[in-house]
Amino acid sequence: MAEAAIPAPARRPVLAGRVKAALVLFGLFAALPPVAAAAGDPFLVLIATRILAYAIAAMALDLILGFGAMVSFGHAAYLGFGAYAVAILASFGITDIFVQIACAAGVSALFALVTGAISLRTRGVYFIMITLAFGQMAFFFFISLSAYGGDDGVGLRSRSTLFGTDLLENDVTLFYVTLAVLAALFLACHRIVGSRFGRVLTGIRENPVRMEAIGFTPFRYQLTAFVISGMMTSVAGVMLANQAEFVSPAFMSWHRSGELIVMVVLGGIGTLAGAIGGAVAALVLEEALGMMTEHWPFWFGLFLVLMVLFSPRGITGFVEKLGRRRP
Amino acid sequence: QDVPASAEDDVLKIGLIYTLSGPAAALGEQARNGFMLAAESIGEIGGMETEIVVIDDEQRPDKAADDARELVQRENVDFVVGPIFSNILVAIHQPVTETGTILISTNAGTSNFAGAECNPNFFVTSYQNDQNHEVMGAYAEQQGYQNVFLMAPNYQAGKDSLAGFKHSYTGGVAGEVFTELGQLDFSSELAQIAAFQPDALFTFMPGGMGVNLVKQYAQAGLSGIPFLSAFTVDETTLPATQDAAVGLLGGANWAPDMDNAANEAFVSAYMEKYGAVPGTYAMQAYDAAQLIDSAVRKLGGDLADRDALRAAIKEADFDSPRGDFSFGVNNYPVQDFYIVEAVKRDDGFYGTSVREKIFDDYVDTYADACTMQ
Amino acid sequence: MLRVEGLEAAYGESRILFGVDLAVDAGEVVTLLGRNGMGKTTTVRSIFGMLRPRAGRVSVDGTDLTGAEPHRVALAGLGLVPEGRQIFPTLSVEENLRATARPGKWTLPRSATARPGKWTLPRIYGLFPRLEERRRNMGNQLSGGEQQMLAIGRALMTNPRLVVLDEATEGLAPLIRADIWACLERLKSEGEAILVIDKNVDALCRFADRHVVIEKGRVVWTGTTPEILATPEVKDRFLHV
Amino acid sequence: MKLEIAHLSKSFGALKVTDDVSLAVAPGEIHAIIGPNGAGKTTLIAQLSGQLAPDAGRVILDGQDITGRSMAERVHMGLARSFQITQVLPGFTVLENVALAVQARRGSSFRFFARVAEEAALNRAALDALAEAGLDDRAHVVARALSHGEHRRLELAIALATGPRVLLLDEPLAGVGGEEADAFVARLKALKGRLTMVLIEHDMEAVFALADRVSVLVYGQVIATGAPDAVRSDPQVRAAYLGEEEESAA
Amino acid sequence: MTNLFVLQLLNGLQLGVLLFLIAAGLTLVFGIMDVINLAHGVLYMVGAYLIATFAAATGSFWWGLLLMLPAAVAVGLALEWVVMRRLYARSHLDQVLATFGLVMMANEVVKIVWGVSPLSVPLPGILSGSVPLMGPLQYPVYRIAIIVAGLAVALGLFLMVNYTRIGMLLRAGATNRDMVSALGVDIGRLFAVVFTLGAVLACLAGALVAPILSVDTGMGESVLILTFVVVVIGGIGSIKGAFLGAILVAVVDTLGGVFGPILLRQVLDPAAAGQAGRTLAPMLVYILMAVILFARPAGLFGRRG
Ligand SMILES: Nc1ncnc2c1ncn2[C@@H]1O[C@H](COP(=O)(O)OP(=O)(O)OP(=O)(O)O)[C@@H](O)[C@H]1O
Ligand SMILES: Nc1ncnc2c1ncn2[C@@H]1O[C@H](COP(=O)(O)OP(=O)(O)OP(=O)(O)O)[C@@H](O)[C@H]1O
Ligand SMILES: [Mg+2]
Ligand SMILES: [Mg+2]
Repeated sequence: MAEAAIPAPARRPVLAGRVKAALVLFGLFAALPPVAAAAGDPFLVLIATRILAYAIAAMALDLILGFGAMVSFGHAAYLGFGAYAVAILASFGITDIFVQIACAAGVSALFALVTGAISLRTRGVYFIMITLAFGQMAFFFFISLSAYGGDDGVGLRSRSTLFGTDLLENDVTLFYVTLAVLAALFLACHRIVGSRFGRVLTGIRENPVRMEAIGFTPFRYQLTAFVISGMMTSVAGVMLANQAEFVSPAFMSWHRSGELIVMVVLGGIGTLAGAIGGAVAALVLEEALGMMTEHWPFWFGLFLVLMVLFSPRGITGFVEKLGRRRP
Repeated sequence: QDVPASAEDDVLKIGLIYTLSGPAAALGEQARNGFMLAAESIGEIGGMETEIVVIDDEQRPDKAADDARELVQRENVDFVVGPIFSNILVAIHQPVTETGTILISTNAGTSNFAGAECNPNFFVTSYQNDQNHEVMGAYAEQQGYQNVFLMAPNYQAGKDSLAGFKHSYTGGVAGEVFTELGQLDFSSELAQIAAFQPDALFTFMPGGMGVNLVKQYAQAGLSGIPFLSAFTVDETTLPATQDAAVGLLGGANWAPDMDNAANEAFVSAYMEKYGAVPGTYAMQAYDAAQLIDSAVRKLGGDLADRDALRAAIKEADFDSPRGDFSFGVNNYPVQDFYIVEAVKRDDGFYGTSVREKIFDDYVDTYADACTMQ
Repeated sequence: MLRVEGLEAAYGESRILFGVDLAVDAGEVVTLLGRNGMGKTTTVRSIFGMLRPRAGRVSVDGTDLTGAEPHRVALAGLGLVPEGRQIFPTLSVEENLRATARPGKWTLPRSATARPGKWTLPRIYGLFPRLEERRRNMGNQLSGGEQQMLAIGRALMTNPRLVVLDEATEGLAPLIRADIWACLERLKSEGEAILVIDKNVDALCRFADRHVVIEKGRVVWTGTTPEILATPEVKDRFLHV
Repeated sequence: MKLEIAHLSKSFGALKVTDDVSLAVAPGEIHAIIGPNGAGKTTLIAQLSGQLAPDAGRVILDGQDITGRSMAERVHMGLARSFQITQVLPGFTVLENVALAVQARRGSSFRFFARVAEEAALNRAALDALAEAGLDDRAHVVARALSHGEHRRLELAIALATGPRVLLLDEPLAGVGGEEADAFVARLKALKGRLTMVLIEHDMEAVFALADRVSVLVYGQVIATGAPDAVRSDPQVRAAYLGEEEESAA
Repeated sequence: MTNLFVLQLLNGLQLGVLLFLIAAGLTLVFGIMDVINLAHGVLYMVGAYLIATFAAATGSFWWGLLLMLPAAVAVGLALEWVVMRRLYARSHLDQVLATFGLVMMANEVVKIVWGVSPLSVPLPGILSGSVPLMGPLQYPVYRIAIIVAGLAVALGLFLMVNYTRIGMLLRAGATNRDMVSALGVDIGRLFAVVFTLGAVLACLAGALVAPILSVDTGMGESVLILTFVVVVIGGIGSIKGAFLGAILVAVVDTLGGVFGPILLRQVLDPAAAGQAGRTLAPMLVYILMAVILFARPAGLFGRRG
């Protein structure tokens, strides 16, 4: 027993380090509302809520992109499913957030199951493009939904209800609920990645032929992961709709899918905490640069280029390098 | 709760939300320039120290909703001015108006806010979206066309435009085509026009789409078929289409060559500052600044009394370059509409020119549904 | 012509070579021997600039090529048959042979006595008829052995003065393997220099001039063929054959 | 387990790579397949393992027709293979590579919560398999960093760790150095009788030391099958494959 | 109806050739060098802006075109030198991230340099008319010129990639740079040359469409996705595939938009058909791609793996 459970010496601390990084991040976030209030800028909380929602989506994408090498370029569709679940159900008077999440996740699971099954026939760039195709189909479908504003989208009359109360109308409550969702999903993803299932998924990323030859059918595992990721992303959509109090197909455009990929890669693929960090970094930078200069896209672009050139594993790589240098 | 915090201090804070990047950035820039021009020439708007925050909505409704909330909740602006696009308006309307902040749209004027959902905190200095299309419909009717080909991008404003046209046009429809939003090559649609040989084409193609359509229309040898449009041939697209557009007709509430003192002052100041002919986007934003100025001056800078503020705005006591201007019950303008024609001006620039007045003091068709007093 | 002095190399933080010295003179056949994982391939990669050495010197005909880009090393007259074949999978057999083919600017010293030492497509096909049969197959549609033949052919088509073969006979049928040995002997007789890594030490001993044995990244024994045959301990201790 | 091949055929375009091959491998037997490069040996293995679908013919495992079964299903029935061109998970450690193979046959892999790295049973079995391949001291090295010979040994360890009853070995000894090669031959010898094995190998010493029977495949056809000595002295085989050198090749 | 069909077919061909012209550079860089370059659309845009500038300065389309070419070479070389060469050995996703950054930078620079108003380029005089087809139908000469130019480029590329050593080396280098280098080829220089060629082709495509489309800051983005669709449908790395993919996408787009609703009307009532047609029209290209990839997971002419 003792000799069998030899821990992998090189990797263990790193993994644990990433969990720690995520915890630190969550802690910082949790401290934000009082700090913002003290600084006289309570609006920060609402911005931070949006960042958290994207962090959920980026992390969910990282689950398949980083660990399963499935680069989905249509993931914004699930954001849209989540957002529209809120808007459409609300128009029927169903405002309970749990019902909305359940519906969003259900629809997303179905969509992911069908499109995933088709997409998984392909690999690499073909996979990227076929997921884009399905994402675009969903996008155009919602554009044609004139009852919900079509291209223009619809505003929400009010936010979702939590246990029958309108607690979420309070920005701070919404923020903490979103943070709690993020933390819970992070934990779930973290366990999945370290589980038997996660190992199989990563193995398929590394070499599908080998995996098949030892008795795994890659398709099943990949599809399962794809569905899980889609469902999680739709939760981000639910939170986002509540934050924006507005829903439109713009949530589902390919630009958005691309931005999610950018967040994941920027954070360092295959590191859940990295994806969260990537989302935070990208959005904070966008906000900050936007405040400083009209030409912020230039500086943001420059940042991305420099990041790729000088820190191959994204922010995670950068932070870990710093950590190593200072023992 | 109803009164924003900054209403008490003596800085007048205005937030502008326009599309300043992407393919439609030219429209937003005109509007911003128009507003800034007025702000500069007035100096202190309403006699108060003025602070203007400019925001680029990137033509993304979700982002605009966020930005609008940020303007009212964080920046505590007294007025939000903008946007260009209807879908952006839909997105920012609630976050702005629900806090009691005044929203002045200088371009988008959707039907819902003109009718049942009209709002005391919401004013429009442009038009109700359908009106320019109705002008063209009336013109087509007047010309006795029997067979008009209709074309618009496949989104809400596009569908509204064709509905607006048909509102005042009773003749036949040769074909009705919805193109993809952002489409640049119209060869396929032009082929259909060529095949149907209609009496006229009516289209709504704002921004870059319009530029391409106009150029390709001439190249496809279709110049013989009258080209009626709204928001397609105007000062934002003419620099690109140039001669290809000359002679094409559009519906508008104003043209830069209108003959009145306010207009002359506006156009010459704009051309001097920005080296280009202003379009309606600039004119309407320019008016928004004048409107704010007139209302705030009336109140002597005291913005705390919202009812008084709304009433002062509604009086619309300023000289618009377009001449007659007043607000209807729904806070949408009551104004004249014209057929305008693209011309090469004497100064070498391209611009539109008034050809004929179609409607006088025209009230939009949704105003009846508005119960606001 | 090839001289390697004090070569040290590492992958990231793990050091693999600790000062390897090695020389191959024109027309000479030298073997590099050692067990799995001792650093043979690493040595080859360092020579070819595919891995930047940490220390030491690689020179060809006195020109310092330490850490030079691989193509400069190749242009100096070295041809590589890499470990694991590394065929271009998206090229056909013939394209694999032609893509990097080069006439070779040098004349082989003894070419007057032997046949003119120029490798051409027909000559390669003469050596490996199997390749001619498969000339339109894509690289990844070849059997393992065919890929190996192709890798050898590809290197010869660059008409090098020194061929480096890293386990070039792995997976080849005995008959073909014998052909390869015969071919190497012929190359040697044409004045070609050869550096060869292979586990068939006995076969190598029939025509190699000198042997270098490395263990854990260090040269632990060098000597001529008669010497290695006379000291069986070498094989026992370092090669375990 | 008994493995039968009946009238198997496979073509790539005009090329007949497997030409009506029929073979029966008796339970517990080591059956070597030798033949020139490109004769179709690897392709045959690919069809047996389910990686390639044959054009015609059947593959029968213990009386059960498995021709249409997927690769994974066959593994679960006890059929494992090693690859001629190494297929490992480069980013995994050596131990993880093998532990995955163990996991494949032990319990469901649709477990999302428990940490697999802490499953002692998996790691123990994996370490055992590594020890047999002489790689236990490299257990925590990332597979990418292995030398070629070590890669080859890992390839074997993975195949063994799936716990097969029929093992298809495609040139297991290629690239493996002297001592380890000997050890490996000894290990296969020890397994003899318990496992059915199909062995493809160009190392004749190993073939003749291990095989109960040898089949010779040339241009997709079996030209001879029989006891090693008989095959070895068959003039047709010598001409097509062995050449005269075989005796002295080590 | 037949008139329309013929015109639409011509339009499809023209659009297809144009798409191919843009996709050609992308196929080279992406399909053969295996580098995902999202900035390809930017290059297309830059080509259009360059010709707009030069044509305005010289007053002639042809001078503009002539001056645009060396400028495009410079842009391509600079981009390769500063950024791209550091990305060849990196993963696709790193390339996506970096070139995404480049797109943002470039769009902003274009905005700063040329402003946000669309620019226009006059049609060259001798190509400005239209030729009569049948009946009242006419077809613009310039579009015919584009078809001819596109076909020439297609042929040239096809020959280069499939029948020259450069093509072989590129394909070899894409899968194993080290090995090509170790066999004595300066792969760095080769890639630089080819990347530049791809960049010039993209610029050329942009320059050629400038007279019929407006030159604006969004043009690169809108074309990028469509170009990727073309390349993927055709099968990555296949010039032949890119060509057929381009024609296919274009024809489906032009014909489907017009005849789709007509066909739908056979099975649905007119209102529903109109609605369905409007919903489906923008999806057509994506549906086409999904169907093709479903049937042939590596595109029409792609090689698996
Ligand atoms: N890419 C790499 N990263 C890290 N370590 C490596 C890498 N490649 C090889 N090594 C290590 O370097 C050492 C020497 O490897 P090398 O390939 O030179 O051995 P070799 O003598 O050629 O062995 P073989 O006979 O098995 O081919 C080995 O311990 C191996 O694990
Ligand atoms: N996908 C394919 N398409 C076309 N031909 C192929 C394909 N795969 C293999 N071949 C050809 O089929 C023949 C048999 O290949 P196979 O790999 O089975 O040979 P092998 O007997 O294992 O040879 P070796 O001993 O060299 O490994 C070879 O000539 C090869 O070129
Ligand atoms: Mg080696
Ligand atoms: Mg084989």
